[in-house]
Amino acid sequence: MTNIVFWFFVIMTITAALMVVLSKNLIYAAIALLVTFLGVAAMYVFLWADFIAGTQVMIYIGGILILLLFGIMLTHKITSVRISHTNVQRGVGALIVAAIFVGLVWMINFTPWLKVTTQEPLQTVHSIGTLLMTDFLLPFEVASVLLLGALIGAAVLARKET
Amino acid sequence: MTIDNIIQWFQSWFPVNVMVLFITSVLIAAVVIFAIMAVNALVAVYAERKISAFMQDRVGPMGQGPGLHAGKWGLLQTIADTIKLILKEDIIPKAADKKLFIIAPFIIFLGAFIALAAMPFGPYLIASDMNIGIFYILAVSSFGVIGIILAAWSSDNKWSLYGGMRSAAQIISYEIPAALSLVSVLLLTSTLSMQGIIQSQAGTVWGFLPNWNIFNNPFSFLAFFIYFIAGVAETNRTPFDIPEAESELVAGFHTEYSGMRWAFFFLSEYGNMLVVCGLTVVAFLGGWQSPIAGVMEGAWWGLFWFLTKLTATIFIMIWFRWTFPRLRVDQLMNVAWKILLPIALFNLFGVAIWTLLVG
Amino acid sequence: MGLVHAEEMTLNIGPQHPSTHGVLRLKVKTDGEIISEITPVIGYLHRCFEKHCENLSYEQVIPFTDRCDYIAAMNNSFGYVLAVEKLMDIQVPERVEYIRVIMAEYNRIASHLLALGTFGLDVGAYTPFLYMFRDRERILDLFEITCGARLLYNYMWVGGVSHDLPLGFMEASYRFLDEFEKNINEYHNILSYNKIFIERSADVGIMPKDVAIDYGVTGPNLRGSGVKWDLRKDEPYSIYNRFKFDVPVGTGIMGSVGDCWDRYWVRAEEMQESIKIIRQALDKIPREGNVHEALPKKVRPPKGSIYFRTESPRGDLGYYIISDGTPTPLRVKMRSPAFTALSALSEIATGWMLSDVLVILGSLDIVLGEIDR
Amino acid sequence: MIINQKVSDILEVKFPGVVILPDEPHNDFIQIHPEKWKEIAKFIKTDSELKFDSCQCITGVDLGIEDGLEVRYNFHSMQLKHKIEIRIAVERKNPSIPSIEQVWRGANWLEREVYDMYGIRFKGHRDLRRMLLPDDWKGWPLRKDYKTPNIYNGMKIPKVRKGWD
Repeated sequence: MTNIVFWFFVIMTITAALMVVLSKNLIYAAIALLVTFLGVAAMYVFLWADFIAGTQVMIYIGGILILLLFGIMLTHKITSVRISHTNVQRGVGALIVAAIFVGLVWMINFTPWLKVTTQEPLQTVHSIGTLLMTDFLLPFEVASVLLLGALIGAAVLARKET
Repeated sequence: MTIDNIIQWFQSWFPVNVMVLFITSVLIAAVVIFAIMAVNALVAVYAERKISAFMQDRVGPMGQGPGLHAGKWGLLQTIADTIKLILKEDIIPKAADKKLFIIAPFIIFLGAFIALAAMPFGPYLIASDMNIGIFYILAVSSFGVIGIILAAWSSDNKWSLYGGMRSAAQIISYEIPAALSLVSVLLLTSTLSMQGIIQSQAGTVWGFLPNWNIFNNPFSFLAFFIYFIAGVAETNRTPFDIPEAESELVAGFHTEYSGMRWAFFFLSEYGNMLVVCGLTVVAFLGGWQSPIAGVMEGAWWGLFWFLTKLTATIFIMIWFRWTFPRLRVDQLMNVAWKILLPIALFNLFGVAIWTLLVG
Repeated sequence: MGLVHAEEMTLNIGPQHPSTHGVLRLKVKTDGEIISEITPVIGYLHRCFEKHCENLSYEQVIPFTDRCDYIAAMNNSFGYVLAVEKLMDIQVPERVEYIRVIMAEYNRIASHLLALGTFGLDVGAYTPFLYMFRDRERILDLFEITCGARLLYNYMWVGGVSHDLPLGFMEASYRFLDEFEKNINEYHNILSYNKIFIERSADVGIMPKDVAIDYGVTGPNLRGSGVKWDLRKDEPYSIYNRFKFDVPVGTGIMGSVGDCWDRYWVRAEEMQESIKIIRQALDKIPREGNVHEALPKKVRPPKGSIYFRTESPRGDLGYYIISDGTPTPLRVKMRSPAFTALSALSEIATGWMLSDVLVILGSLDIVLGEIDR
Repeated sequence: MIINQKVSDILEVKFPGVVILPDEPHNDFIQIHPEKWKEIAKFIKTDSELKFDSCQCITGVDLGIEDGLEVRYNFHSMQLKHKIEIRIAVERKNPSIPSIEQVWRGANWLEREVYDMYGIRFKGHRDLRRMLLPDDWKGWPLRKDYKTPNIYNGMKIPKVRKGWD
């Protein structure tokens, strides 16, 4: 049963991701991106990382995607011009994509994955919280300082020069 | 009554493929949730009409008998409305982006619909009691914004676009104080599960008050108000109804919608009210806990208490709507960023210290 | 930074829009929510009032004046008949004078109630609107028992009024006034002192004194800007010099002088003053009298012209009547107060937000029937 | 009224020959020549003794096909609480008057309305368009010699007068 659902989500994610790249209409691409994000969240659920899945939905769909849509709508005329994008320099792009693909395959094949069957954790949030506050405190704080910097920078940029 | 329970129950009777069972039980849960939303909309619309009428010295819908009019005291008014909406012509403007125009109401609806999956209506009545229940609800309610933006953009109408822009800005802003005030609750309950949050509110505090989070300490008392105000803002209701603001934006993001699609906006507005009020009840008002510890407890009493509290909070929302004028868009942002957010942050800090010191 | 230029969007508010108070079209240029240019386009309701008047006899004009400002029909025909009477030098009976004042003041209250209620609607408050309609309804009931009409009365006649006060009018009036005075406090509680309402209207759309005078704005809009000018007091017509009442002016209690809240407040206070006038008139009115006594056989004013102003709920309502000695006027020009008030809109509302523009428009209390005539 | 005499006297001193002396004595208004109208307007608005700060009403008048057109201005002083009527006659053919739109801002719409109805051009008006009638309307409806057109924009104009006079 799980397999069928898993493959369903995999195919959904990949199809949607392809649509993001191939769709000529930016808004449609954004909607496809929404489905992609959902699929990725589903992947996290299959990895028993429900908290990460929730975070994925909250931040990527609730935040980033909305800002994207906002940006698309505000930067174009709404009435006359249809919003679209075209691909340029396909050859170079194909080369880079192929290189990345080969690199990824190589990495997946040669990474020593931890293959241990474990039980579903009962309380993921609790352990995530504990780990963030103990073992990974420094990265956590560094990340928050970085985000704070970004926040201040955005505020400075957005402020009108008077 | 989670989905897992239904599967087990089925399995004890019909030992068939687990996949079939899973799909059946999900469908059953979905139908139940849809029914709850529909009934809620029916009742709430009727209540809204009647309450507003009584507040305004009117009588509201007053049919004189079934058949011709809307039933005694207008009881059938909402049903008549629904039938009217279903029968109405479905107009799609020529310049609209047809595909998005069609799916947008359903995306908004989806936000409220799947959020209700984690809403505990009673001690055993929850579609799925997830580990991250409250977080899940906060996360999926953002679907609503996307639906609103799409509806606004695809209508190809300037008023709609204004409404969509305002709505997106508003909901994103108010999510922050709402989430922060919920986090202060999580500090007290130390769980994200909806049932867990409710269970941690059992018992009494100071001898007589129920141990609900709102009474737990002064900071969580404040957090309740922050969350409720932010919640009203997230449902786009007066005094925060600037995305639809009929005196300014005609009807905001749903200006171009008619018939059934418009009814879906309506349904999801009331569904969102249900989510926000449900979350308020769960997080602050003890969920299905009885107000007097040890009295009138049990599965059905739990449902009763939950619905009572839900009705009370929904009533307050309706009350707001018919009492207050509307804020301006920049004032709305000021309220979120300059008033609610600092208070919520301070509050979070306060709750943290309180939990450390008092326990 | 500074490279991205926001593109301005042209937005048509109206002619069909929930809060343009009629068929008004505002062509606005918007930069996001900020309105950078407003061009009112009027004339959608033009019914050739002035052209009609040239083809009608003097009495036939009265129903047309009613239809110009359909919210305050009594006041409009009041001004017209006073002008014609002045032209013909008619003295009307005492009782008629009192009845006219009572009706005009009642209609002033009814008009202000509508103005305040729809202003509340523009701000987004629905309930006060219906509260105010409840009381407006009772005034219309009084009109109905008097002359049978609820909106367009044709009550004021040259030289008299169409009907005498009916039986029970005085009792009903006193009863209504007693209850209405209490209800005004109710409005203040639900709307005037509401924090959100104050936030929305105070310090918004400020019309300074000199701008108001320069544009010829009159009535509550001018008084909201702090100018104590009321024709009933400063240039008393009819029998207004016999009554004691105050002229409320905007003082900027909640914000600055001349903001939307002040204009709102002046109207609310004026209702109190109108109650005072009605009470005094009801006390002093002669109990007997024939209201048709002074009706002229033929309304045919002598050659001449007159510009006569009265204080309508919206401001100085002027009639310029030119008579050439025939039964039809050569020219009737109506100086409509809402016309000048609307002409000031683009001056005071530019630079505010979209929501504010509609609030400012609502605070000016325009009636398109009168603007377009 | 005394104020009319006063204004008349002051104007006679300041702008000699501008006030048209009446044939028969009257005291309701003063009649003036249109030439220096804008300067006069500025003067009566600012002069400390007159201070007509509010332009109440501008009325266009057609006195009949033989007589000419006239524009009548009603001014009022909010500070000194007095009022005055000023009349300016113009000829029927190609009528024009200096605009006072830049003196009293309220005169803007009022002048546009007069232009709309009588076709009197206000020289110096910055935005002289039709006010109440549609922009493509032909003719000046309130003139006595105005003939109602039969067709407007391809639509027939009905002229049923049954049940009227």
